Amino acid sequence: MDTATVETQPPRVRGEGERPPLPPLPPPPVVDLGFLKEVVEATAGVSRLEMCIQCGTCGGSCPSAADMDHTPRQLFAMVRAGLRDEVLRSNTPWFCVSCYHCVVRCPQGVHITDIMYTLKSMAIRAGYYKDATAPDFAKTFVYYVENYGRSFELGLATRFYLRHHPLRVPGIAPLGLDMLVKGRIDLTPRRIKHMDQLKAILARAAELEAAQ
Amino acid sequence: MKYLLYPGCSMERFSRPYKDSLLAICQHIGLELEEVDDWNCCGATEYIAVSLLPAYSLIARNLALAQQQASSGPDYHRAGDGRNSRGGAYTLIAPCSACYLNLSKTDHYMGESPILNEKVNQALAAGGLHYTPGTVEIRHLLDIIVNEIGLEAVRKAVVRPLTGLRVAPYYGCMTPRPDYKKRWSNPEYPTELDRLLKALGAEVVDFPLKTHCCGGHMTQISPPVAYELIRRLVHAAAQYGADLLATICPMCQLNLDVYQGEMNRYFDTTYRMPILFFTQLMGVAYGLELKALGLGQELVDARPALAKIGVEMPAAEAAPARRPRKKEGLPMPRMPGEEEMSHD
Amino acid sequence: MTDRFEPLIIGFTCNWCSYRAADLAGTSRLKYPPNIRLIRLMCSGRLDPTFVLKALSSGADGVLITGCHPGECHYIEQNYKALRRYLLLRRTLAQMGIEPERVKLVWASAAEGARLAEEIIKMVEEIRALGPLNWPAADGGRGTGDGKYPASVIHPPSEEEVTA
Amino acid sequence: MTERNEQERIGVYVCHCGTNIAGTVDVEDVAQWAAGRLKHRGVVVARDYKFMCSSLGQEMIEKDIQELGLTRVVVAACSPHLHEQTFRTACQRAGLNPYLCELVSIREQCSWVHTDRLAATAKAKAIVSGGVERVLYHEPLEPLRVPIHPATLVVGGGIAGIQAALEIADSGFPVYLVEREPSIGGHMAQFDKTFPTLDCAACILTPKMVSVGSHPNITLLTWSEVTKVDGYVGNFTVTVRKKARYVNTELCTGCGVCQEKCPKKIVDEVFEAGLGYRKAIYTPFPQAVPKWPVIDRENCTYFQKGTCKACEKFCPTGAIDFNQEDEFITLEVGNIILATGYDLFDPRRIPQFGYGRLANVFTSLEFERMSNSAGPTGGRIVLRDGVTEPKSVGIIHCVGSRDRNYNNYCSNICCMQSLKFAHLVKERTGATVYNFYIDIRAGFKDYDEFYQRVLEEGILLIRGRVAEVTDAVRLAGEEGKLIIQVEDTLIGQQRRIPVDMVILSCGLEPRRDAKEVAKLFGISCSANGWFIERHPKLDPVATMTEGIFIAGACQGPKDIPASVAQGAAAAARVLGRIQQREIAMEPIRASINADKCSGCRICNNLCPFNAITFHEDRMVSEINPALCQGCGTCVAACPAGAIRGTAFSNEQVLAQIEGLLLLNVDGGRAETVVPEAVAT
Repeated sequence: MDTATVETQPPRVRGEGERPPLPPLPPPPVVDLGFLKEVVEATAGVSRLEMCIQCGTCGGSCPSAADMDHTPRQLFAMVRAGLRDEVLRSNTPWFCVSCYHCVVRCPQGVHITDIMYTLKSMAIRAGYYKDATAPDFAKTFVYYVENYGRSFELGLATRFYLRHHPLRVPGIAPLGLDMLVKGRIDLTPRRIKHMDQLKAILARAAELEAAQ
Repeated sequence: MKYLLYPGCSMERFSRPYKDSLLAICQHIGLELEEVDDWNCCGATEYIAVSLLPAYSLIARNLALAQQQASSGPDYHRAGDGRNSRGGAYTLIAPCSACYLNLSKTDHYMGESPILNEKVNQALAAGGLHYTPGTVEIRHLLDIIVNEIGLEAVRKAVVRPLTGLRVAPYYGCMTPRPDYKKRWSNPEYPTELDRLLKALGAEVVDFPLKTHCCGGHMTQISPPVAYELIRRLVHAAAQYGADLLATICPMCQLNLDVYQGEMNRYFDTTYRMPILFFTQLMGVAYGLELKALGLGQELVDARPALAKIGVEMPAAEAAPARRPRKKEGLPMPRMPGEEEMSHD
Repeated sequence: MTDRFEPLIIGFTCNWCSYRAADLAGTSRLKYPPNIRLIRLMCSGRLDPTFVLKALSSGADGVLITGCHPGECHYIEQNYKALRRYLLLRRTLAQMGIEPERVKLVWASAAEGARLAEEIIKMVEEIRALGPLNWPAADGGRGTGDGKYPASVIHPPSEEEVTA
Repeated sequence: MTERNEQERIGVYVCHCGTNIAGTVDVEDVAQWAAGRLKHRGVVVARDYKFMCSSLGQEMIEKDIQELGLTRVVVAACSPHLHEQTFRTACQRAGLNPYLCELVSIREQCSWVHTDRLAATAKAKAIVSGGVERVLYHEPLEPLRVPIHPATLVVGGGIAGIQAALEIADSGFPVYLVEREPSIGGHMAQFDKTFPTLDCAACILTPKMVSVGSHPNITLLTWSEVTKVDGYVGNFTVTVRKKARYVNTELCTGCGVCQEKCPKKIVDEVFEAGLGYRKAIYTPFPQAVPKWPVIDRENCTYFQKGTCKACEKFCPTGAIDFNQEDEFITLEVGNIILATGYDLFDPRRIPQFGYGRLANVFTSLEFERMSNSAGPTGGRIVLRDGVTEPKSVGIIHCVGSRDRNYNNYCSNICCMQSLKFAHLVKERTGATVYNFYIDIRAGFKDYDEFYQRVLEEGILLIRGRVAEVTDAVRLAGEEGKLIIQVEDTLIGQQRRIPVDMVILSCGLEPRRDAKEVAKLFGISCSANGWFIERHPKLDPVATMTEGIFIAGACQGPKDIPASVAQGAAAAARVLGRIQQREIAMEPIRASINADKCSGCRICNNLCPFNAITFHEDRMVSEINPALCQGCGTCVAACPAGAIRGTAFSNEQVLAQIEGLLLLNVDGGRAETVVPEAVAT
């Protein structure tokens, strides 16, 4: 050990003999304590997410809690803890059926459904979801709206099913046939008159959102 | 006096019976409706998950169009008409729950957040439009019938009371909740549809799952999740001895009716719970022509239920009922009142 | 420091309700702008309209009168008398060419610290929008008529400024 | 500038209040500024000090008064409602009339509500300046001495009211105890066991009730309500409506034959919480005090149909009197204690818990009655059918409490009550018991020990607020049960727990008529509807209105020990007053200068206390200082300026306005001031 090395060592504790340096500490877990604020700010209206008292009313009320990676309550605790990646990878927001039961029952008035929408769009942007079914359904839906101004069930169903549940198409097809027989499905999409106007509005909105 | 109508995409085709029957009963009771010209999709629950501002702008275009159309003439219904002074917000009827919620939510948040209001209007300006939050009041058709037309008037118009028909009133989620304007008697346990059905003479089941979820878009994304939700509802309706279930939302009707067969196949069950729109039942009670009400277009045959009150539909009108693959084996014990619907 | 106009508001409070609401706002650490200075009276019924005119003529840009909610007066019904005087006073102000909005009556119970704070915030903004008061009549008092002094004085002057 | 007395020597004292004031306001600067810029107004000394209310701070003021010959004192510190008395007393000790001291608030109204240090300091200077101007017009006063009537009115005969009444009566002073129901006892009389010791409520309450009923110093007025309150501290005149009992209490022996013979049976919504029955002539429970029954007119066959009179026929002493009428009596009292209690939250407002729809969902009060051995089931814990013992019971905490949709406060008693229920169910039925909680709050003496005991008994605690209670089955095994759906937050999973019985631990709410009662007695309610105490920590049983005290749950949710403590505390406050024989009051009164009075009589109709009389002979009005309450409305109305309001004179208020607007700076050379704005 040459003198130069000794000098760069931390100062010795008084009264102790010379000791070898301590090994380096492992890095702390990756947390993003600004995540809560980010989620709150990205949600329209007043989310009150910071008011959660972890009582579990949401998780108890949720019709699809059984299929979620985390209950909504756990997800909010994770948002608070700054576990950004785990939150955006969780399937929980994608299993939210927008039933608003938790919203009206929440004793703290947290706008849970709107927070789920926020987390969904954050997850899409981050490209973090592991199962693309739900995001793709949303995107397919958006495709029809952006091109026709209306949703189109048949197109939506076929486009989406062929991609995600090709094996289920034969099972579902008779159902579609039934609908056709009953006159409940259009074969071609309908387009609104002023599609150009809608496109202009959506384009401007997208610009404004990107600017944020 | 006219009411503005925002029908929504579902009403155009797959929930055509809803539109047909609502137009029929509105014509019958003299409620004049006028569609918002060139309306576009409300985005359902999908658009907002992809991007926020475009979603609100998409919805706001409809509000702006409604505002423009209503302010062009004097004879559109406004809030407070007939009760307080004139000059309130223009009434816009949205019979679909998702549309109702999305339109209400956009109006509410634009009013609550000046930033959102400004941005949405910047986007609308690109299409030459503008919307001032609060100028349009979004209301569900059920709300209009119960609170504007009034149950007394409904009762008077009944010529074929639904006496003896046990109906489970089903509201679904997005109409009574989150209820920004506190229009409904309760977001958990509303009574508007219950009271309306009673006025039609039906025997109303105190349906505990009346505002529980029908599965929403889960039929597309994760069918097993949706089937489970459909099973719960159909089972509870059967448990409570309902002859049929009345809905106020196209999505609920679609999931419970069209996917009931798929659900039966998935769980190997034999539920046969007819799902009708409340407007169809109103039309039946008003004595309107059954075909004009879109009856017979449902996938789970409603004939046995309606036969109970002496309403006969020509056989040709009804498509053959789909049968479950297997008939044996019930995962659930038989509930009181379930017998009469499992004979099919 | 900005060039923004800082109005000066005198607030009259009732010993039993709104003064305690102001105390509650304090104990709850609510925040409102420092443009208001409060005076305690035993009751809003004690408010002599002269007090308001005195405040306006001496440099205040607005006056906030507060009292117990109707029916909750500590002295049974004296707040109704305050209401009557207030309405009359606003008419008088209008006749003098002063915006009647410069004087405002707000009910606030002892429990409504948050409400009082909100009303103060609102009033400061409203008076700010109205701009400084140009007291029209020479009242024989001092420092009036120019519309500037001392309405915009939030800081009292320092010794140097006066001697400079 | 108004004329002032040139000889006054003023001392200004600015308090730091630790960092409470000094953290936002530059107190040193304020003191220096006052000394320099207000010296022309008579300020001879200005000091700042860490805690002005401390004995050292007070001594500093006293020393200055004596050594510098101060004639006026301004203290800039906290609210006068806190420390005005402290500084007045300090002045008095130094030989200065206490009313020559002015306390201005730069804490509640300045440092605590502002953040900008410059602006807050500036405002504090203005406030001090207002105080200096005002104090110049103060005059030496003597407090008003008001005699205290030795009798006390206690409203509400629950445990808090009973305790207060007994404490005062035992000290030898007369008490009127007014109770709305036919018997005293309140909610406590409905309970079976009391936490945490599990002693029987009746065993500890009945002796107290009997003492009240037989106490020579207590006049018990049950089946009665206060309808009017006149006067003020020391001398209240209270009107009480004694509702007709239709029973002559002179003759009635309380034998109970009438109740036996009465053919009309109705559900008792009050004492039995809807779980049991009573007759049309009834005492709510056998140990009722007083023992005399009442006839419930709305349900009595004779009153409704004109025939029956079974009670009259069988009464051995001829005590039934169908001709009785309501009676109004007036009481003279010196002090009033309100102990009006609480109402139970109505769980029908939360439809997803199923109360009212699902038979075997019970409220906490229903369960109290059920578990009471004198109750409708004789203490057996059974389902609504009255027979079946439950094999599993779910107890839901926080029903209607800690919930923004209903009441945002914690109802304080429910955790312990729910644990008590769990114990009773376990002990009597051996059923499986689940408690669903958000947090267990067991923070008082022996409470946590009780929690430990219940855990030992094998009660299953699930941390999670219940989402819904339903009979809509989803899984096998749920048939015929009530299913409690909840997220078990400690395992992060949604669970469905089938049980036979659900008990809703409902929160406590202010009485439905609390607002009207508050108005009647001239006190206020908080935003949640509870009566407001004078100070949340330091004066919990007094109110803003002199002579009116509050005790028990009418002030906020409270259990029995706390209610008893408050009842006793209120009694102690009243006894102190009575023993003083008189009370010193703020000498805030109006008086008319007969020389200036024009006899216009405008003031005559303004006074709600009828303190102003007009003397036809002299054509002047006069104010009776004993009746005047000092509101000052007449002062403001007198066109001749003949009425003077002590302590709030026109001169004082006008001077304070000038001071607040800084017209007095540098003795009035303020025109040279350069306007300066600041961002807030």
